Amino acid sequence: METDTYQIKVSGFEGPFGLLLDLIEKRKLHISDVSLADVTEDYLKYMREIGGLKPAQVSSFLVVASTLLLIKSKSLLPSLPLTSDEEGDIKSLEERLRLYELFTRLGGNIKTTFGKQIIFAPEERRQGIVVFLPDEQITRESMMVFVKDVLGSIPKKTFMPGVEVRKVISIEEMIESLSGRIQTSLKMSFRDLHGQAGTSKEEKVVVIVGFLAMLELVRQGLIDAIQESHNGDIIMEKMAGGPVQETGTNEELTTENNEQ
Amino acid sequence: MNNNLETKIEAVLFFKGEPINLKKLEVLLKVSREEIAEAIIALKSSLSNRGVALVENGDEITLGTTPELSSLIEDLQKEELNKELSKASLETLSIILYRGGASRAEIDYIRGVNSSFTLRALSVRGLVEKTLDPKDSRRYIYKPSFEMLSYMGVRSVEELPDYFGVNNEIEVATKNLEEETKKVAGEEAN
Amino acid sequence: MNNNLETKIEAVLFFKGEPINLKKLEVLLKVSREEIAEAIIALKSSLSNRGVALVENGDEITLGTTPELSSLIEDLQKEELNKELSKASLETLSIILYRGGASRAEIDYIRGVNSSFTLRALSVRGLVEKTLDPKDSRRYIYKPSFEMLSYMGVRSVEELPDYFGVNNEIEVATKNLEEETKKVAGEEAN
Repeated sequence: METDTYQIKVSGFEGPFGLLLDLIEKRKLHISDVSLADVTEDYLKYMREIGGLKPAQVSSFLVVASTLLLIKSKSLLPSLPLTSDEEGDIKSLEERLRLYELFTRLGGNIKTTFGKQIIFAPEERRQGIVVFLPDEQITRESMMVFVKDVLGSIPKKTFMPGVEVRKVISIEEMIESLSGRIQTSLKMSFRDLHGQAGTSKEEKVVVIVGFLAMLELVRQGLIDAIQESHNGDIIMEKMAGGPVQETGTNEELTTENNEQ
Repeated sequence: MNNNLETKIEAVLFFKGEPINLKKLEVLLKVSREEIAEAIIALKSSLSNRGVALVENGDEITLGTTPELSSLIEDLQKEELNKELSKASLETLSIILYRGGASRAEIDYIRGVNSSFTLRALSVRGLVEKTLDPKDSRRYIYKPSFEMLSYMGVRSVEELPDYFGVNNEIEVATKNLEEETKKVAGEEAN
Repeated sequence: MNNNLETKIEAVLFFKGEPINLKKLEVLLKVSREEIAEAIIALKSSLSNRGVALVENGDEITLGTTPELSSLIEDLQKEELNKELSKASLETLSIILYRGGASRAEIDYIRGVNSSFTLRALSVRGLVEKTLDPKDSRRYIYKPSFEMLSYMGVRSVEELPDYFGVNNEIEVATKNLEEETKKVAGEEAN
C-alpha cells in the first residue's frame, strides 16, 4: 500500500504541525479537512512509533491526534454528530496549519538572508569617560535584593501550557466516547444506507470497523508513548496511573508544575 | 532649519552609538514628532549611498554600517558571530518579524508547541526583545530587535523579503488569532 | 570606484569610532596612499554640511560630531551621565558584584536577555571594568571597579551581605542554564 512507503524519521519533528505538513506535502495535497482525514492514519502510525519525546512534546502531538480522529471519523461517517466545540477544533486546526505553513515558508527567507549582509553597530569606544558616577540606588542591601530577584525569576524548567494538559488527560476518554458514538451512528447509518446500492455498504463497514480497531491501538500506543517518556511529570503519572480525574485536580497540578 | 535638524539627529545618533527613541529626540531637540519624522526621511535619503545607514525599528532609530560593506567590516570584527538558527528559531523569528511582534500565546498557537525556551534563547542572543503590550498591560509582546534587523541586513522590517506580499495574507490569516489566543493566555502563567 | 573607496573608509571609521592610521587603511583596503588621500578629500567634502565630520591629525583620521553641535552633544552627555540607573543596569551590576566578576554570556544567561548596552552604560560611569578573560582571550570579564566597592563600603565582594550563599546560587544557575541551552541547541539542530 501507498502508506507503507512513507519513511517517517521518528523525532525529526519538534511539533505536530511539522509532521502533518510533511505528510500532506508527501501526498501532494493542500491543507483541507479531506487531506487531513487522508493523513490521519500515517500520523497515528507515527504516534505509535514515537519514543523518547519530552512530555511537553508528547502533549502537543496528542492534542492534534484527537482532532484528527474527529476529522477522520466524520469523513467515514458524515452522519456522526459533532459538538460545536469539536467543529471549532477542526476549523482551528486547519487554520493553524495554514498559518504554520506560511510562517515556515517565511522562515526560509530568514534562513537564506540571515548573516549574509550584516549592518554593524559601532564598536564600543575605548576612550570611555573615566569618571566615577554612582547612583544612590546602589547599596549593599539593594544589590542583594536585585540579585536575588534575578535568580528567583529564572525559569526552572519548561512547562506545559495548562490547556494542553487538560486535553491530553481527556484524550483516552475521548477515544472511548468516540468509539461509542461511531458504533451508534453506524447502526443508524445502516438503516440510512439500506435502500441504496449494496456494493459500497459492506466496504464501508469494513473500513469503519478497521478504524475502530485502530482507535483501540492508538489508545494502547498512546499509553506506551507516555510511559516511555521520562519520568517526573504529571502527565505520565495521570495517564499511567489509571482513570482520569476531574479537571480541577489537573489544573492544580499544572500550576504546581509551573512554579516548581 | 529642517536641514539643521537633520544634522543634529545625525550627530546625536553618532554620539550615542546605540538606538535612540523618537520621543527622546523630540524632548532633546525641542521639536515636534512631525518635524522629527520629516528630518529622518531627509537623513535617510542623505545616507542612501554612504558607508553609514539609518536603521528604523518601531519607535527607535540607530546608525550602522551599510549592509553592502558587510564583509569588509566583518573582517574587523573581533567577537565571534553566530549565524546559526535552528528550525524552531526560524519559525519563531518569522512570526515575530513578519507580524511585527507577537505574544508568546500567539507564537505557541501558530507553532503548535511551547516556545518559551526558544524565546528565551533568542532573547539571550539579543535577536528579540520582550516588551509590555501597549494594548494589554497584562501580557508581553516579543519584537524584533535592531540586532535581528542588522543580521538580516535590512534598514527596517519593510525591507524583509516578501514583506509586502505576505503582509495582507498574514493580516487575514491572523484575524482570529488574537481571539483564540486570548482564551489560552488567561490560563497561562506567563 | 573612488566613490566606493570613500564609503568604505566612512564605514570603517564609523565602526571603529577611534583614530585610524592611514597606513592601516591602505593595508586593509588594499589601495595606494594616493587613492586613500583622494578618497579622504571626497569624504571630507561629502561630510562638510553634516552632523558628523572628518577629523585629521597627522597620519590619523577619525569621525566626530561636527564642532558646531558641540553644546548639544555636551548636554546629551551630561544628561546621560546624571540620569538614574535603570532596573536593567542595577540588576546587571548586582550579578557582577555577587559573581565576583562575570562574562557577558553568563550575565545574559542569568538575565535571559542580551546585556551589551547595559554593560556599556555601566562601564561609561566607571561602575564596572572590562578586562580580558585570562582563560579565554576572545571574551571579556566585567568586574566591579574599586570605586564601586568603596562606594558600597566594602573592601571586597566577599563582604557583601550573604555573598557566599548567593555566589553559589549563581554558580549553579549558570551551569544549569548553559547545559540546558546546549541540550536544546543540539536537539534543535536535528
